[in-house]
Amino acid sequence: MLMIEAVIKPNKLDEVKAALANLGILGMTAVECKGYGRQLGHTERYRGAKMDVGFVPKVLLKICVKSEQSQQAIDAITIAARTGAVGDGKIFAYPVVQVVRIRTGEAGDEAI
Amino acid sequence: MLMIEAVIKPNKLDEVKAALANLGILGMTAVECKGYGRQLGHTERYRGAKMDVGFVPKVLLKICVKSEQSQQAIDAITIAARTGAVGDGKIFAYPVVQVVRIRTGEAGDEAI
Amino acid sequence: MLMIEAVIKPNKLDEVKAALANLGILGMTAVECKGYGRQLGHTERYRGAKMDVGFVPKVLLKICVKSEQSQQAIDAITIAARTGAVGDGKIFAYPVVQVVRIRTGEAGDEAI
Amino acid sequence: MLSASRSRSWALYLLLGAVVLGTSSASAQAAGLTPVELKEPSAINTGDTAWMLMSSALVLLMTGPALALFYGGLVRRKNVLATMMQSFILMAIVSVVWAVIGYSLAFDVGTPFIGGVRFAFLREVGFGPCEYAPTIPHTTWMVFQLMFAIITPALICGAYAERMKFSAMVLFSTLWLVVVYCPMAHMVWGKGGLLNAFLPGPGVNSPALDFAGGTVVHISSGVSALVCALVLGKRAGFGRVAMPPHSVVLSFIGAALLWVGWFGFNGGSALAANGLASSAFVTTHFAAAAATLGWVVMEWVKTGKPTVLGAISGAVAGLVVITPASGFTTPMYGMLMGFIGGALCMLAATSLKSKFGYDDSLDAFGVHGVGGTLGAILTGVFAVAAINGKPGLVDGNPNQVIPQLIAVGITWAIAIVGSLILLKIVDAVIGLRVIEADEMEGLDLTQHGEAGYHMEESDSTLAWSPKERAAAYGPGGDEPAVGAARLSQP
Amino acid sequence: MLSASRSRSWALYLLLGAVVLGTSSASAQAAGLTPVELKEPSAINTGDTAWMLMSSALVLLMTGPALALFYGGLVRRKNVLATMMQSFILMAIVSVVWAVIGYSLAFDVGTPFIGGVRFAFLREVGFGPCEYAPTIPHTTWMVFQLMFAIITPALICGAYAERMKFSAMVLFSTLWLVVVYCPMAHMVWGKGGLLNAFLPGPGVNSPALDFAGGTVVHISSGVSALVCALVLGKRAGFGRVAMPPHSVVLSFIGAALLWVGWFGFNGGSALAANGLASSAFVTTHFAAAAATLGWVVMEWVKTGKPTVLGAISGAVAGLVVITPASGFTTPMYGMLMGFIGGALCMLAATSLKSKFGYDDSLDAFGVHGVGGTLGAILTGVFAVAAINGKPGLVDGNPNQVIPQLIAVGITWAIAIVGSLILLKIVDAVIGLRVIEADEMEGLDLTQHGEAGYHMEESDSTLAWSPKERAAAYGPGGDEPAVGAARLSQP
Amino acid sequence: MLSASRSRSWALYLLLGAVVLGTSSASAQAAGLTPVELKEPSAINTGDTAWMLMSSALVLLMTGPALALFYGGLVRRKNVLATMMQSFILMAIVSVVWAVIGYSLAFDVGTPFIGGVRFAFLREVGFGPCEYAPTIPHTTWMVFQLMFAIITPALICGAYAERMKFSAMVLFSTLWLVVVYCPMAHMVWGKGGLLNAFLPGPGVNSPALDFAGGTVVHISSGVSALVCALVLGKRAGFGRVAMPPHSVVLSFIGAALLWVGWFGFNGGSALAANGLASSAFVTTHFAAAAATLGWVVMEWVKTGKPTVLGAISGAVAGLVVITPASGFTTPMYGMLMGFIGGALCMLAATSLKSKFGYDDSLDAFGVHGVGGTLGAILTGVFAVAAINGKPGLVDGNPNQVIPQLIAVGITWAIAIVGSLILLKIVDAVIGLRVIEADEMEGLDLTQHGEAGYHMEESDSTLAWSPKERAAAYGPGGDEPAVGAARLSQP
Ligand SMILES: Nc1ncnc2c1ncn2[C@@H]1O[C@H](COP(=O)(O)OP(=O)(O)O)[C@@H](O)[C@H]1O
Ligand SMILES: Nc1ncnc2c1ncn2[C@@H]1O[C@H](COP(=O)(O)OP(=O)(O)O)[C@@H](O)[C@H]1O
Ligand SMILES: Nc1ncnc2c1ncn2[C@@H]1O[C@H](COP(=O)(O)OP(=O)(O)O)[C@@H](O)[C@H]1O
Repeated sequence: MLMIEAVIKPNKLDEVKAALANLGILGMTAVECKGYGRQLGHTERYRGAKMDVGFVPKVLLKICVKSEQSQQAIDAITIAARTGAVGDGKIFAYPVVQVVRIRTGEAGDEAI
Repeated sequence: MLMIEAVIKPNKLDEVKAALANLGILGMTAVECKGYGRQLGHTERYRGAKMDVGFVPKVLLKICVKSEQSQQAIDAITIAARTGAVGDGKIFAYPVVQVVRIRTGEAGDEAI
Repeated sequence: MLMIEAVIKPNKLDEVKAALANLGILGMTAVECKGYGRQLGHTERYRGAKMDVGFVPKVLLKICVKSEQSQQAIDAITIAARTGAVGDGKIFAYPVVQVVRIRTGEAGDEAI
Repeated sequence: MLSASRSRSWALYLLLGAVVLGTSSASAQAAGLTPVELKEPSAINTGDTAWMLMSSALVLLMTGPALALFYGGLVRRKNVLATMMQSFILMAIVSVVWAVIGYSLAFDVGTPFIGGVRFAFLREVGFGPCEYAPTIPHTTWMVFQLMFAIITPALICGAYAERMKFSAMVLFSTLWLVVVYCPMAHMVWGKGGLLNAFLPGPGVNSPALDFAGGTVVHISSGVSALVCALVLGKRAGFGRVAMPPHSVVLSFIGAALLWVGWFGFNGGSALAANGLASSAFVTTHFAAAAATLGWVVMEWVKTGKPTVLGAISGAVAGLVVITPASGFTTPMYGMLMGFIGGALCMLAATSLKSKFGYDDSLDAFGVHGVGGTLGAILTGVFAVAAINGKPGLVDGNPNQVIPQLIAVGITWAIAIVGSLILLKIVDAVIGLRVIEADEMEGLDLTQHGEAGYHMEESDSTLAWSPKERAAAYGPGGDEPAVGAARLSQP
Repeated sequence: MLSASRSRSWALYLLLGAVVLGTSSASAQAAGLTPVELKEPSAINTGDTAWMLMSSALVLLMTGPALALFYGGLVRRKNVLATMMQSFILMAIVSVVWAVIGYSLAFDVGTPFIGGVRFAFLREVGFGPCEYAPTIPHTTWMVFQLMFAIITPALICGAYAERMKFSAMVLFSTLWLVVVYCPMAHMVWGKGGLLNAFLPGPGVNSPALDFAGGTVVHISSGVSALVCALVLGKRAGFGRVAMPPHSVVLSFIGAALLWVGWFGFNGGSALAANGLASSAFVTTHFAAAAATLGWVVMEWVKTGKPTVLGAISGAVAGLVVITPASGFTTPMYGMLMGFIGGALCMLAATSLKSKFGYDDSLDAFGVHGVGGTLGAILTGVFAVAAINGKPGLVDGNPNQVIPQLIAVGITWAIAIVGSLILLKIVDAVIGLRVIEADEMEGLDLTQHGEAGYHMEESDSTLAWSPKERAAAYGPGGDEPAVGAARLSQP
Repeated sequence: MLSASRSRSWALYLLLGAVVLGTSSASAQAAGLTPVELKEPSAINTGDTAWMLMSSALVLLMTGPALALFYGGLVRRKNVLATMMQSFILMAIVSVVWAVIGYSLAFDVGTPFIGGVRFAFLREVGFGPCEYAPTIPHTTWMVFQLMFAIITPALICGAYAERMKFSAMVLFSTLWLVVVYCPMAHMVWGKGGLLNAFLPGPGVNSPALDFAGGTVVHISSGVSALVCALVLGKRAGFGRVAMPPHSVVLSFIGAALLWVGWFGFNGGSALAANGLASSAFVTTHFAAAAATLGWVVMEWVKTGKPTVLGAISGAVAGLVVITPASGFTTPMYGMLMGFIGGALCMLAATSLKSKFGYDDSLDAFGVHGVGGTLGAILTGVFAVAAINGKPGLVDGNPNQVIPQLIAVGITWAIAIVGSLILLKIVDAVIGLRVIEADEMEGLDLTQHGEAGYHMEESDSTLAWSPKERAAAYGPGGDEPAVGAARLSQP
């Protein structure tokens, strides 16, 4: 099993969810976060004082998938989240050694 | 060392914490998140317009434990977080190759 | 490639960012979180009722780095985030099997 | 004759009194009471009318948004809307009931305990003044009193916050208005009321001083709040999980607006823009100021830190304590009363609850019950004849304390008995509390289907479509695997 | 003569009327209309003045903060400031325009359609009273009317929220004030105005009853709002992504303050602190209360849950409906009108939009257009001569409904034509909508460079320095790799 | 004799003047000044009283909640409660000090610099009017003035926000009231005050025009704010980390309420509901409107974006500038003054601070110091005899500018010297600033043990029990391993 972590633009969340749903993947966990990277933050002004905000609001999406589905899922996210502009985000994947569904106690692929 | 990530119902946080405290595990990090999965979100209504909210508020708990304690911890969480209803959440575990306690620079099991 | 997760004091974020910038690392993702550990929370009082708040606000910083840079990065964070007081936080590192830059589709080290 | 009508009234009362009142007006006249006199519109004074219209607006402001914010800030995020809604729906319901029958029951003459039905549906409530307030339109007097009738049941909300069903709260408050508030208002302020010090009836009278509603508003609501807290029981998790106010900022706005609005509450109770109104205004202000210090100093000494919630709670406590006395005592005595009130309510709010173990969630009793009782008694102590013709203990008339104690006793009795009976009835009919799962999820979502805040950056909050769900989990895939109940209301 | 001046006025009107008005005053006198009489300061009544100054303050309170909060809470977090700003900037701009020319166009005599320029730059607006309000300073009357002129264009904001350019909104509102509001105010309230029931001109007159602005304020703004919604089109993502109010709590505060402020709006429209003011105050209150129940009961029945947003929307709807009738009908009829209004606006706000598919974001039309129209018509039904000398249908005068319908028709026509032309002009000159990328990022950041909230615990929000960026990514490293536009305004 | 009493007064002053004033009343009479006359209650006018009571309520509203919100929104989330608390505690403390001695020092006759003790403990402050305001109760006048005394030290809070100890702030403000405010109020408004233009003493007099407190309130607080900013030094991290307002939404509510409240501040300063009150009301409104535009236009031109914080700051600046002139100039001149004021304060708030490098956190000096000074001078320019009998430069009296400049100079001098001395004393006694660790953690937690918001969904905020801790970490396990101090106050 693999955990895929995708940092995406907040307004792409809908499309990414739809793309994953196409693959039958509905389980995921989303966390609001702040991204630092190539994409510039914005500037706010309070009484004339410029304020460069360094981060860009992002959503960190965590999706645990079966190993055999992982490439498919990564590709789907990549396509759905892409605008072609800087700041589209990144996908990270790492192996998970155990997954448990709390409700039933099932473990492994069953639990995803 | 293993990192355990548990997505649980927010109001189970107390019980999970207590269960882990029983095992002598007090260090952990909690993140508010939104869960998508089998459990239905809720419906809000504004001036009669129905609004299906897709996510359910969850807490993502990260607990790094020594390898030999990991099964114990996972079991404890599973039991403490369980209500038996859909949406109880999931536990993911993955190996961690290095842990450092920032204050002292200690590394490895010492640092947990 | 390694994912470094550092739980640090919120007001150390600036220094940690600067230290990483020194190494040429600008890409990262920050999440507000609540830390439980050795460091005591604070006490609030509402109409005389004492309320011990168990957690301490922390920032969880996720930085994906090339394997050869990981030790350097961990050391830099350790030094920058250290005050010497309890609650300085922890660093966890784990291997990442795949990284994709959504914008371009590049994968692996290129994508970081 | 009178005592006959009185005992009849008591009987009515125990039968929840709201129904058969058609004859009380007639019986009152039989008892020798002249009906409330109505006057010509020419008697209207524009300055007094301007002041009383503004005072009415200020007293409405006290309920919405002031009290709604004060209480709304003190609850947890998941209950903020439900708590504010309680104040708002009372602005609506009490108004309608007041027009239909409430005003008449309170201010028509009748028995010493409750008024008649002459003014039902606002009949005869017109442009000209009435005997109660001879220089302003009758409608102005009626609407000023209405604003008091609105805030009183709204104060009780603090006791049952975060766990009472909305429907139960609506039913309870409506009945409470008719069964507890209207009789209390009649006794203290209605012509011929049992405790009325200015327009007493010809029979038994125990003239209590209550300028702006220490008994009618604060004791009655505060004591009823205690009953509610006891009958409903504690919130789920009370004492085990922390329940900090979700926004002391909101409560602060509410408290500051309460302070400002109270100038209309107390200053307006002079019913004219004169020296007495000004005196009541000033006395009210100094009491609030001193009470703020009283509470803050106490907690600074006891716990080492002066808190913001303490400061604003102190101000409210001071305003409660001075309410009955504001038009009878001097500003300097008012300051003293405020300081005592702030310090005492601090003790009440912080120690009574934990000592007796009830969950008066937002201290409606600790502030309004305790402060109201204290104020009613101290009014008998600090009244000064130079202000409003009524001397108290410090002005050489120790006797005034007696009718004050009687009024306190009667108010406690009515509030306890009335609330207890009404709660039992409502519990039997529709149940008082939400189910525990709903309480955990919060009243905003379960009672009203809304959330107080949506602070997410992302617009994506839409749910999976049933089709998507079915494809992934199979049909019925969202049913609980082990048959447990879904955490949501039926 | 008169008809000549009238047709000239219509011609002016179609030419957006705002420019050449210098002669209308003269033509009015030629038509036999005496100019607005000014009186000696000695005629001033202090009570009336006190009430009218407070009423003016209350009506300003309705725009800022009340309406700003009501609307600001309903939008998404990323647009809260931009939405509140729309109300605030109108407090500034409308005031200046009013002093320069607006007041004169509305209240100087002129043609039946628009006033002259005698009062431009506030000339002759001094300490003494004027014919419109004979017991208060002319300045007080002028500023009371100004507060109405401020809130009217601010109400329209609800229709174009979350997508209109700030500059376009400023230009549109300014023109709208002169082209739609001033003529409407003149026709209904100006001496010699076409629809004026109290100071009619000597020629054609269709005396409509509009006590406090049902046509002038609510229909004109509500219908213009509909036009805006249709011309601007839907918000990006409308119907596809959820757009819940980001803070019903803010909206609640706004609604409660609107209720309180409306006492000045309607009660103040009596222009004195008398029985009529009190009657309008009371009628207003009961209408709001009943309308709250009307909306809540409807949705409780239809959807199973009474909502907080429903309750506060209902109150506002009731206040809208009663506005034209508040000084003509009784409190009990007011309650009836309120209940009908609350229930009907609930249907309008929940079903009209989805049926016709326009995006009146915050229901400016659903509440003010529908409620205003309903109120204007019902005023002809429920007017009672005993209140203000004007009988309606229920008082035996079915004829009053006709001029009410005429007034409604004229207002709809002017609002539709005026708004449509102005929107086209503004669109041509500077464009109405922000680009979609800006709409996604939110108006707060793109129009004003600010964010409504900074709730992070950490102070660390500073950006990488250009040097750091260059070192890591190479020079120009932050340029899009594939040439796509950056998500930000140019 | 007079000069003797004056030099004695100065000596007193330098000794922080607050203590031995018992003889000044006597010495005043020796100097030929009649004491403040008291009148019969029968002279009271109900309209004037209604207006002044409402004005008093409006001015209190300006401090709480308006100023508290305006400032509270501008600070970081971790300091919101502490900042709001500063306003609230002053509502309490200033009131008590005012009753005990402050009112007497300001408004009893005495020397040209400070009043006597005749009215200490509100003696002789009764139902009847006094010479200052002959148609309203003395108590009303006293409480109206009190509301000014409350807001003045509260304005200073903007300069030392986010870093001053609560105890130090309380002590400093209390002393400042007695040592700076009371003498200033006496000089400008007190009978026989040095600068009093209406009730001058028999000796030296420099009659400055200050209708509602440009010098007494705004310059005195604004300049003292500058001194505070300089003495306390910058906030930790100032210039290095971003410190955006945590909620411009709160500040918006505050600013709008300030605008409304200011009608009582300036309009009420006419002390009657007459043409002058109306004129001051109107002039105030137009100045605020024009100043909003002044600020917004300036920044739109300079930075390309009109901001919401700019608009509300502009409004406040305009209100400050017009304060001294509101009852002396016309609405159109008021508009001009407002526009100049808005534009100038924009420059002051955005460039002065960075140029001189001090940290006037919320621009108390930039708005109140600069705006107040500008307004005081421009009052001498734009005063028009037709309004209030006092001509200025534009009305052919260039001489009026001189006493305005003198008044400005005296106010600056007193504010600088007084604040400097008091800050040094307070620093010596209890220290001005919190320790840096507390500043980082925030004043809410460290000074008051509270948090402004608890927005988490979860109820779980309870700490580990000592037992659990001991089991996991061993006894004393929570002690710092390397001996560093815990990030929390001792
Ligand atoms: N090395 C990294 N580790 C963790 N998160 C990263 C890393 N690099 C980028 N990110 C996340 O990905 C987001 C997008 O990256 P950015 O450099 O702005 O654009 P792009 O991926 O299109 O070049 C960032 O805002 C940040 O949240
Ligand atoms: N594949 C997944 N990857 C990441 N998080 C998941 C995944 N599946 C479920 N979750 C998280 O677990 C929570 C509970 O899952 P859900 O399907 O609702 O209930 P259950 O686990 O009881 O079947 C979800 O709200 C989501 O946060
Ligand atoms: N085992 C763990 N797993 C996950 N997070 C942890 C763990 N232990 C500590 N943390 C995180 O690190 C933070 C600092 O730890 P703490 O014990 O307070 O201080 P220190 O690391 O200096 O001993 C905690 O607040 C928590 O967020």
